[in-house]
Amino acid sequence: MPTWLSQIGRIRAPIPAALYWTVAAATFVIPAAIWWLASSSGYVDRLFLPSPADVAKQAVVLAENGRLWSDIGWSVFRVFAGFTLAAIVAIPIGILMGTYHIADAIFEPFTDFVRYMPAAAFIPLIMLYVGIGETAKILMIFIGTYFQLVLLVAAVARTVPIDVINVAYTLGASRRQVLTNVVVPASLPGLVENLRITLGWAWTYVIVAELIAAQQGLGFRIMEAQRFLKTDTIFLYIAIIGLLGLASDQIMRRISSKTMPWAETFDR
Amino acid sequence: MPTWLSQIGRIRAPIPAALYWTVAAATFVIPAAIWWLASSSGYVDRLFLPSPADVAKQAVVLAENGRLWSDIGWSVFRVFAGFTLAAIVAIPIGILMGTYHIADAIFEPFTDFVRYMPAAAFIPLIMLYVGIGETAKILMIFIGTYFQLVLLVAAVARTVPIDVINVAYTLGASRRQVLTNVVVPASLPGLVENLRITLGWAWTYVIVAELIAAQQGLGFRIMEAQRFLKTDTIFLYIAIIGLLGLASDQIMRRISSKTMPWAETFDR
Amino acid sequence: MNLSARANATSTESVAKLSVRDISRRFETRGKIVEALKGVSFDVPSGGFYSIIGHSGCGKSTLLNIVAGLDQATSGVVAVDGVVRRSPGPDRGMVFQSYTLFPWLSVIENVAFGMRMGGMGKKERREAAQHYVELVKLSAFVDAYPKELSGGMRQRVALARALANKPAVLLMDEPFGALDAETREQMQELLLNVRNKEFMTVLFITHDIEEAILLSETIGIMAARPGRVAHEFKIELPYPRDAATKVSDAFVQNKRRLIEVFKSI
Amino acid sequence: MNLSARANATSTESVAKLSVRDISRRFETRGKIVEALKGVSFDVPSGGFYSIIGHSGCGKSTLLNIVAGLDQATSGVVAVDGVVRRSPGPDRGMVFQSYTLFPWLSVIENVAFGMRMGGMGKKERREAAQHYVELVKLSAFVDAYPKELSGGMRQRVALARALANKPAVLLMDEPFGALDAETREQMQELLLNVRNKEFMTVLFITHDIEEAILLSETIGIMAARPGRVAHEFKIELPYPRDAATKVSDAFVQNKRRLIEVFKSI
Amino acid sequence: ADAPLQIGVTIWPGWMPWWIVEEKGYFDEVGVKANIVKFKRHPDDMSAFAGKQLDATHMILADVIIPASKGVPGRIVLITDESSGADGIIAKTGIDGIKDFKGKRVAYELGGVSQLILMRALEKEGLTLDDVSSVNMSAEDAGTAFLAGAVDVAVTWEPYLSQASKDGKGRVVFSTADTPGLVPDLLVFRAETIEKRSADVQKVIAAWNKALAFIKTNRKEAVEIMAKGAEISAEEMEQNLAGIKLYSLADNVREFGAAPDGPLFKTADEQADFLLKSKLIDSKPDVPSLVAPQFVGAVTE
Ligand SMILES: Nc1ncnc2c1ncn2[C@@H]1O[C@H](COP(=O)(O)OP(=O)(O)OP(=O)(O)O)[C@@H](O)[C@H]1O
Ligand SMILES: Nc1ncnc2c1ncn2[C@@H]1O[C@H](COP(=O)(O)OP(=O)(O)OP(=O)(O)O)[C@@H](O)[C@H]1O
Ligand SMILES: [Mg+2]
Ligand SMILES: [Mg+2]
Repeated sequence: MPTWLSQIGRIRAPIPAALYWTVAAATFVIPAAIWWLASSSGYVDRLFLPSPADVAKQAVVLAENGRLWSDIGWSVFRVFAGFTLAAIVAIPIGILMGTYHIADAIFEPFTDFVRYMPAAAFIPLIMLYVGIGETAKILMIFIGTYFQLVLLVAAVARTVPIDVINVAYTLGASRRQVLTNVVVPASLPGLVENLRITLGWAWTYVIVAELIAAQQGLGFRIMEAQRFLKTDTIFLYIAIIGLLGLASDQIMRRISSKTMPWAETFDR
Repeated sequence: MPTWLSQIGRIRAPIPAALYWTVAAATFVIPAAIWWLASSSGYVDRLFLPSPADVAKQAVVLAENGRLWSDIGWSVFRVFAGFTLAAIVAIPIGILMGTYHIADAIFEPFTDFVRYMPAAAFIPLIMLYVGIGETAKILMIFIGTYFQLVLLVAAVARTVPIDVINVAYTLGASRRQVLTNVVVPASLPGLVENLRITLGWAWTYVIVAELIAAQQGLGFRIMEAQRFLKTDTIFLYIAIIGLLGLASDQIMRRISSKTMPWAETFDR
Repeated sequence: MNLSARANATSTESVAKLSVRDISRRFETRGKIVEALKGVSFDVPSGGFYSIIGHSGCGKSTLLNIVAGLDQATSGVVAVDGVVRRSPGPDRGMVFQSYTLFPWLSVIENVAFGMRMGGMGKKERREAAQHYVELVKLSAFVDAYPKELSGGMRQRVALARALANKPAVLLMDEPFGALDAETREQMQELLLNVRNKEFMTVLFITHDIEEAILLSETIGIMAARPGRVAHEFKIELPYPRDAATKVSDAFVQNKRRLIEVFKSI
Repeated sequence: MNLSARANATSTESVAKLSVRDISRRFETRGKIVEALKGVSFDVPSGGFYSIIGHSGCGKSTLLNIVAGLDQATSGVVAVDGVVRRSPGPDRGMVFQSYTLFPWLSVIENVAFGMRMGGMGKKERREAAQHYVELVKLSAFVDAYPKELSGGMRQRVALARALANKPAVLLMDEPFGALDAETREQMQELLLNVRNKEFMTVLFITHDIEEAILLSETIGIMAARPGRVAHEFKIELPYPRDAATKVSDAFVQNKRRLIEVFKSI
Repeated sequence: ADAPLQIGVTIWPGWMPWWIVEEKGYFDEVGVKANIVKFKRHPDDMSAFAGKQLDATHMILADVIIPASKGVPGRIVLITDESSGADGIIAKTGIDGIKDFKGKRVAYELGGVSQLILMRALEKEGLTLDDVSSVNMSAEDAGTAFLAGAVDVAVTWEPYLSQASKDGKGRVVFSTADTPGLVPDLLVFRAETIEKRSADVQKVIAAWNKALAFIKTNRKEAVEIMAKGAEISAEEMEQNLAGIKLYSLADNVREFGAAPDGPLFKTADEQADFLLKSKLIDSKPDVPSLVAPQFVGAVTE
């Protein structure tokens, strides 16, 4: 029995990278194959499930006329801007919430109130106050992301062991220094993981954001395609969103394992 | 200087419950006062910012004709069902993902791919396969919640210290027992916290879910009100969603601090 | 697993309870290589008591982890009753250097954990656990959670938990490090008693030379860089032993010899 | 904070470096009350070395935490130079019972942490830290992360980190618990030396009676339920002391007397 | 000195000529600064309009009347087109006519054009909304739901109508082709824009006319431009256009008539009554004040 086989059933045991990626690839290939079979067998209505060939053809068309690239560019820009903004605001506030009880009192209940509200319901107010330009779209993504992210950051900051904080005090760290030199680095691995997860949330808001007078973008194009029953375009764009997300996920994982060699995680 | 005052600036130091709730209440009262001033001063268009009185009047009307209660009932049911389903599926899978590298390979990359996709884009497929009944709405909330929750659960399961797992092994726990008797209870506080956070996420999908042929529900009523520019109803219903969320948040917090006396957290 | 086991076990004529065969362990982190163990071999007969002493960082904990099946050797094998063991099991109970209690279980539940895993009934295991909690003098804290205990108390709970599980081989990594002299003596006697009654085989790490002599049949002296057993030292003292043994002439002689050997390494 | 300090400090005529005044600490968890400390008072003069010994769970760590300002006494005060201290600060450095290193910092960065907080420049503090890393014999591991160290190595890093910060009062909770005899002796000598040079005042918890005698001027013997200082024991041995002191007649006499007193409690 | 006029538009074949205006630069040609701002969901452009973010947007009559009762001042300046088969009711094979709708699940958008069309259809057979089982969905979702077999009847638009017929899933039993004048699509400006920048409004209409003229003279290229804008093929665009009747200036003049007696006023008045009766508005606005007929008149001169 090869050793990697015995590793599979072991808790926390790493498996060979080759095996990992083979299995991971299979989880994409198998659904793709089922898709291909289902659409080519005619068992499922083409209208709901276009064939891979149709989607590929559509991809070529849109790539050639350049629309694909501009849509990707705009959506990536909006998501990135909204998400970055949310992170910039949520990280300090979340860390304060997880560290000071008074900050918790100030932010937590109100956040808990607002975060349940459907972001789309804010569209009219957003249009009223910031108009219908790019700011509005970025703000939409910000709203959709911030309230969730801030709670996750607070949850991470709360898990920093009190012992580590205490040690820093006895070494002369001021409260401010404990915050910046202990709570922040100790939260970092959890923080990066949660940023990674929340980036996905930000992307799911691209459609809502592009409801607001978008002239282009992945979400806009999906809605337009829906209007005209262009299922192949819809599938193409959804897949592109997935792939963009997958890529950003992998990049964030790489960065986090490279920059935090001290963290105890199992690597890929 | 009263001791509670000196506690405020201390990291992780609890503040008196009375102070906590006073501050928390202020974070609601102050925006409410600003709202009242803004709407009564006429500085902001009534169409976008109805006065508290208007909203209250609308609340009375809808409460009396019973529509408010049926809307709340339906939406709570849908969110609760979709969320519970998501939790039931996500918790075991997430724990496996955080525990076995092979489960990570099977679920993580594919989840990372799907979770970026806008849930609303799945509406046509949902209608094709499950129709337009309650199942469709519940499934929508499930899709919106599951992919995020499963990653959070996996992240929590990954933080269970390897030492604790190892101890269990040397005490004769089988791999299965380690999973159920060590990984699960050790993950529990983090799990409950993340369920609490994701419940909010589930609520934000109520509008999307009720796009699918709803005849009633909070999300439905918001959209209807938007169609007829009934801003007071929109405000009322958004506030109700927020209050429902706030209440469920507090309940979950209570449950978690009551059932897990061993966890190291700062209490309210 | 059994196949290769036989082959590997041939070198031990009369099968030892625990055989450690040519264990090496190399850590590679960020390009740097630490040779934590190199070619460590020894046997502990059934019912034997083998202690390991050695300087801080020489590889003792690493070795114990490998024996427990919690870490994988770069090369070499560990066998119990001649059967190669690569993964952890209840046959090798362990008390860790940093007492790792289950924070969500009370003292008595921590002690009863192994029995619960073994499928023992609730009442039965509570009674059995109660017994061990008393042995480690924590009766007043049966229902306390780990976060409410002092360092020494936690260490004793960990000890009770390992003993209560009655492992064939007991692995202990400085189990008495955080205890005061008196409690330590009590625990040493407890260990001697339990081992006698249950006929456990013990592999024990300590920094306390007197403790090693009092408890062991054989002491393995480890040297560092790379970690290896540099010398084996037999203690010629009859069992049963107790605290009084420590003032016997034979004990003092053994101590003097051991210190000499230790220093020479 | 200064106001009440004066009032409280009046009882100490010649102001002690560290005064502990009538400290009580009660834990309430799930209805149960544990009286961990009750009316603990003692003084440590400037440059003094005060050790606390006592059975496991008698309240030593709780006391040290209160002195450090990390836990709040139910009643009573702690004063440094006659000024009441309620929160932690660099004047009271601490080595914890469970060595808590910063996992994201390498050994040298851990040791240099206090200096970094104090605003010392990068090059300067690295040099100073290097010195302490050498003193605890970890030069080969300057850039290792805590997870790559053995238990004893971590404890030494924690020691170096506290020493490097040159606190006026050094609080140590069983700092040498995980060390082998030889390393322990080296660390004891290191501590004696550093204290001499830097004129630190030390409050020290240990389980090792010999260690207490070797290092201390005064030993407070704590009794449990409720935790209190039952007896203070002066060690009449001249400084400077070193490992050789342990074989002197005076040492042996002190030890015999101390053990007697300890047993009588 | 004036900011560009912001003209909101949702995706509707009758409003596609704006794509030609953009492509051909007609705004520049007539000398007005204006932008076409695309919205996906109809309520969103109305919100933007009400929030003063847009100077103009496209609406149906109900959209003008409902906000008017709330004090949002919109003025109809132009009828762009009329749905003439582009909106319709599609029923499953086996449902032969409107009278068979009784008790069936019918998907339509509450309060939208769909409801209007459905009510008009039911009226013809002496039925009301209470006779059917209502399923609330946007026109697209209704179409999708029908194609997915989730509902028996759907009020939807092109290309869902022809797609369903083509697939043999059902047939169009009623459409706007049966109700001339029922659903005029309108270009509506904010009252203050009309007041302050009436010359610019006039130029916008002129640009629109240029587009219409271009469609007439260069139909093939025009359709291609519009198809490209909508990301569909020229054939599909043609199919979409088949369901609407673009209103020429002459058509507009006829509909506006001699205010306040023109056919448009009459239709608007009827709809206001209908909305009031359906309790969708609380009070009936002054209909003639919602129309700004001067622009249509001016162009003909
Ligand atoms: N958070 C807590 N909640 C409840 N009881 C506590 C808590 N912390 C400590 N105690 C109790 O206080 C007493 C003293 O604990 P402490 O840790 O000070 O003992 P110690 O003298 O340091 O013991 P050791 O030598 O074993 O480390 C113990 O009985 C312990 O159970
Ligand atoms: N995860 C790791 N990565 C790299 N090096 C490691 C790791 N774990 C242990 N080491 C190294 O292996 C050597 C042996 O460590 P080990 O913990 O076995 O020592 P030990 O004998 O138990 O020491 P102590 O008595 O101080 O507990 C040390 O030099 C340590 O730095
Ligand atoms: Mg060790
Ligand atoms: Mg202690």
